[in-house]
Amino acid sequence: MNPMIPLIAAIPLLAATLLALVGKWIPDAAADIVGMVAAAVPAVLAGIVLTRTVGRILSYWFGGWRPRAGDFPVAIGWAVDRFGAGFAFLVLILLTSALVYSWRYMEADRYLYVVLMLAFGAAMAAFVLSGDIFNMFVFFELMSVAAFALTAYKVEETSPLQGSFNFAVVNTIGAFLVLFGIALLYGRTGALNLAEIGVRLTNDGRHDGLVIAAFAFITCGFLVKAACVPFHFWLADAHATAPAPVCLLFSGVMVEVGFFAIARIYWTVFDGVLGEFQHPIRDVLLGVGVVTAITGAVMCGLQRHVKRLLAYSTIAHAGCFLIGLALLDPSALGGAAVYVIAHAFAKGSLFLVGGILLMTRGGIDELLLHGLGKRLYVAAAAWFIATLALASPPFLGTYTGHALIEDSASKLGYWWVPIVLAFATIGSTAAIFRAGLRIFIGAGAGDDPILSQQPSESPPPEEDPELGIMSAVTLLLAVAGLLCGAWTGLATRAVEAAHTFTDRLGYAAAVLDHRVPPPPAPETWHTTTSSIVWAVVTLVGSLTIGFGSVYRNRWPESMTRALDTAYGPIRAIHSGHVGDYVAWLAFGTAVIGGLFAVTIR
Amino acid sequence: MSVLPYLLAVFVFLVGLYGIVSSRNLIHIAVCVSVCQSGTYILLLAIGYKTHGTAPIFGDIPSSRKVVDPVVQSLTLTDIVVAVAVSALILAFALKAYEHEGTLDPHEIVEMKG
Amino acid sequence: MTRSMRIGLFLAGAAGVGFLLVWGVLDLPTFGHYAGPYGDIVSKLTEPQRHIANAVTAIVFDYRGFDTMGEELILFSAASAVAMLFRETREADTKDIVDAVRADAVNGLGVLAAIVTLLLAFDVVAHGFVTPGGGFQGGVVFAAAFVFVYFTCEYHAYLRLATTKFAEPLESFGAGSFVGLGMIAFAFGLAFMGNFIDYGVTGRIRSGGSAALVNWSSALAVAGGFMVIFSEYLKDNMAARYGRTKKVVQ
Amino acid sequence: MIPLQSVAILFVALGALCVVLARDLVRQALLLSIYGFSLVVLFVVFQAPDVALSALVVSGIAYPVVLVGAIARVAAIRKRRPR
Repeated sequence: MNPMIPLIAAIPLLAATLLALVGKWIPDAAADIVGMVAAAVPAVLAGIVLTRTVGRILSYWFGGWRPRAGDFPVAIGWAVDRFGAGFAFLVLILLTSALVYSWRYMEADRYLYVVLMLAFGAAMAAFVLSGDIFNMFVFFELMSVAAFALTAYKVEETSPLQGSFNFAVVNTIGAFLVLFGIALLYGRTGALNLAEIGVRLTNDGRHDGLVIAAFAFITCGFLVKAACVPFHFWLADAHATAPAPVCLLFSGVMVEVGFFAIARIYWTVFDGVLGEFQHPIRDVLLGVGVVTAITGAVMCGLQRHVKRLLAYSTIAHAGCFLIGLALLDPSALGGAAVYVIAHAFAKGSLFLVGGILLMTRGGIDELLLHGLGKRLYVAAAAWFIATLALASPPFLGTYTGHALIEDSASKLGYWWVPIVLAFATIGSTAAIFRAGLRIFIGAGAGDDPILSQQPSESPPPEEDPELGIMSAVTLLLAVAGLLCGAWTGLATRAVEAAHTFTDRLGYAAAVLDHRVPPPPAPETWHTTTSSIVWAVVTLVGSLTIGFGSVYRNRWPESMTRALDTAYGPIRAIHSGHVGDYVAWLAFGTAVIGGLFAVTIR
Repeated sequence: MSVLPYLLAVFVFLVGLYGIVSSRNLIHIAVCVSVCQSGTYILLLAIGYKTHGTAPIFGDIPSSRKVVDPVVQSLTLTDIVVAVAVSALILAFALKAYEHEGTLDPHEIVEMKG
Repeated sequence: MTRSMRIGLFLAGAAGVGFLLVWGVLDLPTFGHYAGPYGDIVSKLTEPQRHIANAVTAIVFDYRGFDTMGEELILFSAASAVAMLFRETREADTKDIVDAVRADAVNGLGVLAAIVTLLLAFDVVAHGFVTPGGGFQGGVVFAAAFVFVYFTCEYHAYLRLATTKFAEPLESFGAGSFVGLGMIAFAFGLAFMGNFIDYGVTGRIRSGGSAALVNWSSALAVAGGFMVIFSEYLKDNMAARYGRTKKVVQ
Repeated sequence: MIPLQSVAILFVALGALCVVLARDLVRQALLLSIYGFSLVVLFVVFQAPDVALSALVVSGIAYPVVLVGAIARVAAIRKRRPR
């Protein structure tokens, strides 16, 4: 057993508690340094572990309770595969970047901010490495509690406490749904280890109400975290309230943790017993993904609050991730994984630019910032590079992810998937491009009647901010996001890893019988013509529509009015009322669960 | 009759949800969240119960005695701590919202929509 | 959305969720007929393997001790977050507030009650492996002893005893030592949270090996965490009542 | 199922309903404690003394202090704010 595995989570957690112990008496700079080290060291460990997971699953048993081959696991075990280690690596890299960026960004009680960030990052890393369903739940809650707290960090400046409150209530209820699912599974199988539950469910073979309800509740509970329609409402509120470096983690990895959880639990637990119902499950999840992608893209175009705009863009991309996952195909899943990586870097960079705007210009409203970003050259460069990365241009940014998902979809007969991906990408990227043109170039009109007005955060702009480190991190992330797509080796490795990830029997053999599963066949990258065509379409579409919408004042008045009327209902649904959100949560769970109930017989 | 404890868990959970949806007060919502959560305790403990089983403490009973499942009890203990922590946090948000907006009505604290 | 629309939407959803839940629970083993192996296996193991009489605490602090570590960290994060949210009201703001119960009998009883409660807390923690109880329950009772002082004596006396200067480090130390104990096992060449102390005799206070240390550190973390939460709420309350909060909108 | 369990179940169900339907905060705080104690009884008859003890300290100490603190705070601010 490799002691590096638990240290990935233990180091940041220990550092968080120590920092809380001495934080009052040490200077802020020391707290920052401790935080960065405590995030960077486990990042390196996760990287090392990642290199050791080639075609293998490393298990780790806490307290030394390693069961003998074939015995019942009585304690908590982690099972680290490529995806898990890679995801933990991504989380810790982003955590380190966020903490480096915060060096100059955060003010009061900095040590508490660092403490909560470390707990947040460590919880996500632990969550993706865990192989025990209740252990996953515990770290899911730790991640949520730290996230709730972080949204409210700048409590004096961001008066909309709405964001934190709605976030906390909706996500807590999502966690209850997961817990109900866990309880049902425990009642049937009497086990908590994912592999053991999977084996027992498959041997039992019943796919009755219990299994369907458990699957529905666990899926819907995690879809709340993954911000899928109709569970997505909290996300925009939380992002608009949270500090920029926290948003980086929210959009970059926290939302994706929800998808990771669904994928992990589906392929270790339900794949056996529900395997023959792949078709209905695929169709239901695809439906949710499509609705999410379209809603996110449409709502994104209506925002002028930059962080809220980026949040809706995350929802649009979340829909695309769900489509990649829903195809239930290793190649599409690998595509979703590289897509997540490229998106995390690019979107993170955009949020960090938002933070720079808040700090130097004292505002986050696109229209109010019109032309005010002209002299922020590095930030502007980062913004446009990241926009390009999200537009999925050929062989850059999110392209490889898109291509893998699209190819696998057309192989499975879902010819319309590329259209949805293109719509979501164009809709969201056009809005980001539009905001960039307005803020950094000063293009177009300073008014747009369609965009919804939000109370803007208005911290006093700092007189002489030192932007060096902040700009460097921002630019670095943007470039990383763009280059991800150029590295096709990453995509092929992700597909190989996805083969291991989706191999239920291999996982069970590795965890319960300590056998090494056969390594997946090596993959090669095939560029298809259609993927390049679609990449050009999304790129050109994003840029044209983004450019066009800057000049909305030159559009015919009747068209603007018609658009405004058409957007009325969807705007009204996003009401900001926590009761509405919970009502939608119940309704969405009923619809998704009901569809599973009707189709899985 | 023998499914009554399970149905109780479902009932408590749904009642709590109803309270959240229909509420006009943030503190009331925080309390309803904790009611919702108690539904999960009940379900867990009901699953692990054994007729005529005793508590899983072997101090003065022979280890061959039939005992109820200790695992669900430990899960519930964890769940309870989580519930208190989350409730304290949600209440703190509610208080802060009150301080800023001067109201506890979820309808009136809405500043962002659309 | 109007309130009635919201409730209508919810009732439609709740009907579906309720149907799913009932459909699911009806397929569970009948109440009273727990079937799964996990609990039975662990019940048989705790005494021979770990010399712990109380199977629940054995699971909480040993077999699934790692979950409990996560749980203490949740409490730790929540307490830090509450402290962060109420940071506008500092202890200085409530320094010269006099909020006292002026009755000797009540004061005396309060102190007595506080002492008894403290002893009870230690008892609950110490006997966690033998009787129901353990770090969590004892920790809350420990924090409650301090609240007694507030209710029966004076706010200031409470503040002096349960000052955040004491409670916050206690909490962080507890949560930290939990993680630390996990790592100490590495020094003995064991796995994270492995047991490195002999198990003692079943039924005695000192049984359970290093799970006993874990029990105590969780008691510290819980006591500290709840003291922080209680203090912050009371402090904030005092400041609001006696007009020292700076920020009141409108 | 023994009769005691049925009674406890009935109490918990009624308690949950009362807590949720009470719109007055003080009344709700009181009802929450009573509901908490009904849960304690239920856990005892489910043979879960550890959980019952936790529920006892939580509903007897933690929730009341936090909740009453919150309600008192709201009342204090409301009193000071001219309306």
